[in-house]
Amino acid sequence: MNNNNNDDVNSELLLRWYEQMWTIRFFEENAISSFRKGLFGGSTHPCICQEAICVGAASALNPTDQVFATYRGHGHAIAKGLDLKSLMAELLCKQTGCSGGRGGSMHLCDVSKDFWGTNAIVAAHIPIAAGMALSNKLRGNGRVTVVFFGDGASCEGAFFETLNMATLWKVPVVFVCENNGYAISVPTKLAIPIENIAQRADGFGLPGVTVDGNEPIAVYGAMKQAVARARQGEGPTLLECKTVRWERHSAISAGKYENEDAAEAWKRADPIPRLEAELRRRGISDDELLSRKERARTVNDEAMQFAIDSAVPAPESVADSVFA
Amino acid sequence: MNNNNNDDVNSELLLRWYEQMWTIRFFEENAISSFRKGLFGGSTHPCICQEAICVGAASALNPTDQVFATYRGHGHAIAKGLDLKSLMAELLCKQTGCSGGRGGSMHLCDVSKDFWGTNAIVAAHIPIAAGMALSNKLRGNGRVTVVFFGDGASCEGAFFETLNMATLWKVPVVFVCENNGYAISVPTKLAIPIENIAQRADGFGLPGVTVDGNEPIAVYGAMKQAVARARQGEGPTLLECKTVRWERHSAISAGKYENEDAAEAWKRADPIPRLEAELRRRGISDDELLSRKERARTVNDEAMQFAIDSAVPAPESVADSVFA
Amino acid sequence: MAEAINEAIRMEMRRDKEIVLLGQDIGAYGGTFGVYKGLFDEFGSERVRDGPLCEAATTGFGIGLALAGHPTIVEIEFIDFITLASDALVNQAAKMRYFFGGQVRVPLVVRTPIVSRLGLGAQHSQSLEAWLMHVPGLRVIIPSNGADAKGLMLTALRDGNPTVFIEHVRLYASRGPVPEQDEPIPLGKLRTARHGNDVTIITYGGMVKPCVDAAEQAAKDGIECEVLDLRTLSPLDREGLCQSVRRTGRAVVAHEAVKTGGAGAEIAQSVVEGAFDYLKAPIIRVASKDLPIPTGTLQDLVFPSAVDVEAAVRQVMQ
Amino acid sequence: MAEAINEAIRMEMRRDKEIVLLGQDIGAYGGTFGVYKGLFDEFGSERVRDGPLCEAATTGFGIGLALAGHPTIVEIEFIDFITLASDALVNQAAKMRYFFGGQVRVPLVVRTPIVSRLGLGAQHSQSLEAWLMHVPGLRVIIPSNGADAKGLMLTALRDGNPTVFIEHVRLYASRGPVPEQDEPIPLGKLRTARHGNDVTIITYGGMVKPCVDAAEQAAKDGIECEVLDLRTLSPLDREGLCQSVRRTGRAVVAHEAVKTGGAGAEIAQSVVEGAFDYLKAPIIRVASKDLPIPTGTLQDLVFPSAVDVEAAVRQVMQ
Ligand SMILES: Cc1ncc(C[n+]2csc(CCOP(=O)(O)OP(=O)(O)O)c2C)c(N)n1
Ligand SMILES: Cc1ncc(C[n+]2csc(CCOP(=O)(O)OP(=O)(O)O)c2C)c(N)n1
Ligand SMILES: [Mg+2]
Ligand SMILES: [Mg+2]
Repeated sequence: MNNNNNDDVNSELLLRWYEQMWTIRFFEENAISSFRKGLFGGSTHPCICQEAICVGAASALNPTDQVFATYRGHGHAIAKGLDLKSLMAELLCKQTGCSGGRGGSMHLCDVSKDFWGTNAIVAAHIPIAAGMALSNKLRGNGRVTVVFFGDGASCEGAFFETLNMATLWKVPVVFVCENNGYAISVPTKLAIPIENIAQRADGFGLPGVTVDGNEPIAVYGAMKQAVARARQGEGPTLLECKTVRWERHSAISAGKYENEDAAEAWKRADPIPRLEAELRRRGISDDELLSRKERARTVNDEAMQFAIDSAVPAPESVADSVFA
Repeated sequence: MNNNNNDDVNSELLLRWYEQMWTIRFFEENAISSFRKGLFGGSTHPCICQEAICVGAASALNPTDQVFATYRGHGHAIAKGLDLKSLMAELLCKQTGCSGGRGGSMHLCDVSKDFWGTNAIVAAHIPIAAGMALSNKLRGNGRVTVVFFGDGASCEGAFFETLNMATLWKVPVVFVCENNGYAISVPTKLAIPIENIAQRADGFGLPGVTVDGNEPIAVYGAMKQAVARARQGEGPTLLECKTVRWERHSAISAGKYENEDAAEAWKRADPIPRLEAELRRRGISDDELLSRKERARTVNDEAMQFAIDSAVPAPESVADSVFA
Repeated sequence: MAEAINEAIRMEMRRDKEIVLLGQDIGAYGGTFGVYKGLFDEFGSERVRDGPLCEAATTGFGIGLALAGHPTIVEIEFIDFITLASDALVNQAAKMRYFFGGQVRVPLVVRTPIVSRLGLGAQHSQSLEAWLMHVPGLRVIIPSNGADAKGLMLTALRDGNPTVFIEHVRLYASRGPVPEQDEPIPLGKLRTARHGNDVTIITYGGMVKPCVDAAEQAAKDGIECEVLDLRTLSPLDREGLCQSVRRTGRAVVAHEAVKTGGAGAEIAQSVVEGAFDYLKAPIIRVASKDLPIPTGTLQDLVFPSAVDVEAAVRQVMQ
Repeated sequence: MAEAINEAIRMEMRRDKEIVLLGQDIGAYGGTFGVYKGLFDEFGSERVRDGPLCEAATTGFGIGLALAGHPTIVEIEFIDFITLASDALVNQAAKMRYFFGGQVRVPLVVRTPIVSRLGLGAQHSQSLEAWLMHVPGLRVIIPSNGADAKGLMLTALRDGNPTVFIEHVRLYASRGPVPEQDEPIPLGKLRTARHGNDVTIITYGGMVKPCVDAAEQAAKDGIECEVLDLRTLSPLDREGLCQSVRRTGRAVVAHEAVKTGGAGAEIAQSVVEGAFDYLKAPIIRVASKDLPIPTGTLQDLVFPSAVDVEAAVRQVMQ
């Protein structure tokens, strides 16, 4: 594993990641199964196989750093410390959900945790995140804003315009592109004429870095540098985390996986067994690993039960919170 | 002067450019004075001091190559061979105008000359031009599409999205950025964090080239390469022509020039005296130069008179040509 | 209806080799909602062009292809994202022919679905047809069934003008007779979905069926409603709907878009302008509440139902 | 009116150090139409941020600043370009508070001018306020004079909600009494610009003065018009305008936007819903023709004039 400038990566941290990755994985599996059971409508976009980005990136942040993510951001919400119960309750559109049950799977938010929400318009949240980063700069509060988005988003005008303005103004933001190889059915090679999305940065004068997004240590290391750079007032970084998307775009995406090979690829790429191997190498016992995994399962089962038991929002609340 | 791969640049060609640059210059001076006299409303955006780009670029094209430009595109319309009378008549919103008198200074068009019009929404015409280039590719007609736009436009999402898609699909288009240092009042350094706009290309995998836009030979040489590349199916090129904007953004722009030094800069940069010196160096007589300049003045005076004498559009035509 | 649209496009693409399709997920995948099933296999990647995620430039490319003479269909995956295509549509496609003095034609069709009531939330459930109606130079088509969808798509592809073709996602699976042959349907001609002499219900797209259902309910109490399916919002068949209201003297306008500023206001005022003297009661609008669309159980409180339409019918009858 | 807006923003920026301005040409240049004169000198480049030409990201940045607690003003140079900001406004600013369950506030004010009748043509002469009215979660303010502009801008900056503040360019130079003090004007309260009992003329923004002029003309023949200046389109003062129409029994609605799908339809139908039984004549709309806006002499044939309003008044009186 790539260990450069990660002296602070010890077994305890890896174990925490290991447990958290299982927490995310089980959350997404519950999300899919409860969607299939009809416990909620719409759809849900799992980040299965992308968990290493969630934990590696979050570990490089302070609690007061702000995070913006997409509909595929359940894992980022969990990594930012949102309450698992309130998240699953939101997926089920319950009153106890983190967004009051009216946002659903694509609109998770907890401002008290500085998780500024997941968004369902591709790339639209990128300038918004940069705007919050500009506020950090104006206030000199030392905070950094991180925005996660996909490879598809890296073709949208809002993304490019933001790279230009954020670099120009040296705002403390980190752009994290989770390149999972697909935008719904469109493979990146049919959408992007360059090899690495990090290369986008060259046209705007900010650093672009590409890492293996399924290696939490690599993500963590690159994030620490990008965050430090932003905190020191040197401006934004574009960090591309190459990863692999789980079977399909969302729980309702038509038919089977668009590409058979890729369908299997994620299993090979699955970051959890890889981290597990690393932990074993470091002499962590099977019991320890198993107990962490079980704990991850337990908290998710509790969250699931909580969500199911929770009440739906009161009908009379439908018109609340349109205006402040 | 930069002469690389311009063996075909002879005195005759330079003389043609010289006369055409005067034709454009006088046209713009007439435009400004007739606007000030109240002969038409709205505004007008002169390309004074940017004439070298117009003539250099147009000479690299075939008559059937398509051109798209902006509100500052009078010179490109002239260089593409549009009838001077119909152009001035359009500025004066007369029936005899190239767009029937309802487009005005910002909407000059003559499809018969494959000049697909000037546009007043910054950058919006860039994907449209690329779409026409895609048609050329689909039809294999060997035509190339050229789109002119400013430095300000190079910050708009539509521009970036187009660079990505046009490069991906290798469409035969040439993106010509006329970097005149300003977007209305905003200097490029307050809008763009990189030194050369041509560098934008690096984020998209197409070639980016910067030339002195006030040297017609340099523009011509770079255009020939870009056009040849497009014609050969190798895809788009981003060509940045550095130039200087004449006194102000448009004939109504508030107050005087935003920046005193720049106010004077254009006079030093003025491409016409520079080309004149080159012609003298090549032994062209003052009489010849003078007669060319006079011819340019005469055709413009005729165009002006024609425009003034022409009738306004018939009131009953107001609802024509909304739909095909 | 999905199959009918697919059939119309397929027929026309076979007839007119210049037609090109642009969008995302329109290749082998067949479009977000599968409307393009099989087109990629039949016409190939040059004419069915799957592309990057950039609605603005995709629409701009579509305009460029259209200017060059290719009838072009751009798919915007949800009408909620028409915002991103709106500059190209409003400031370019709709106006170019006019400000260039009639020199150009823009045979562009933007296909986009309204995806309401699926629980996808505020950013994936809107009905923005009123925006497009307010743009001179655009055609706005919104069919309620397969037969109309086929005929109207054929018309749109031959009309030679910028058109937004709005498809209601709940109708994709709807079945019904669709003419085999090539039968284009003229724009600006409403369809009478049900005849009646007591109340005129004016609607379109996804609300046609709920309105017919409401009419059947009201009929049980002897209230006979005429249900008008506009089929196209631009041009709007003002004379057609006024004719009906002059007969019934009562009108209910129904749509899924939020009420304020929706197409219903234009439709209602068109009735006032053309049939005021015949009105026996105020025109009532049935529409979504003026709220962002929530997910979950709250969603059903926002969208209008057949029951709401029936209630409005009884109200105008009083 | 330009000075009044400038004064309101200046006062509030002095009071509230968190306020930030974003846009293009808003620095030393003072804004495309000079509304920000002197603000850059007083508040500096950190708070008055001149920037690159990218309306979409600029609006997005504004939302981010607003979420962080900075009341932020984004200037869109012409309302014609609101298309480029529309996704940020419609799918983000207007809905965020709602879909995040009330956790966030978006104190964003988008200032944008309607630049009609200046001969700038189809892409620089539109009135798109109806689009914004159709978006739940947005405030839409459109003053007709300096005093209202000042009071409404103060309100907008303190309201804490996404607001589009529409300024009519022809009014910038208009003079009139503007209160020195800090007097915010509540949203959703129309202003009676002229009293009368025969006809209610409902209008806003740039059409208020032509409507008052038309009323004076009609008065010469003893027709007394009440002219209502809505001041805000969202919220819309439905009760206020219905009260007047219940008294006059006649209504004319006037705006510069093209007729079909314009705010006039919503206003008219609001009258039908709230004052139908009092109506003695059909409501008439006076608006721009449903065309792209041409330049030159044709332009005047498209925009509505005081004469058109007066003709409508006489028509409803018959
Ligand atoms: C502006 C916009 N266009 C299209 C969509 C429909 N859509 C939702 S997710 C998605 C794919 C995005 O791909 P990517 O950015 O790679 O993210 P991923 O889903 O792979 O995580 C698309 C096209 C949307 N939500 N927003
Ligand atoms: C989308 C859009 N935003 C803003 C404007 C207003 N505007 C007209 S020209 C211009 C400056 C453009 O600068 P640049 O692209 O450098 O072209 P130049 O005028 O220097 O030739 C601006 C901001 C516009 N017409 N369209
Ligand atoms: Mg992806
Ligand atoms: Mg410039």
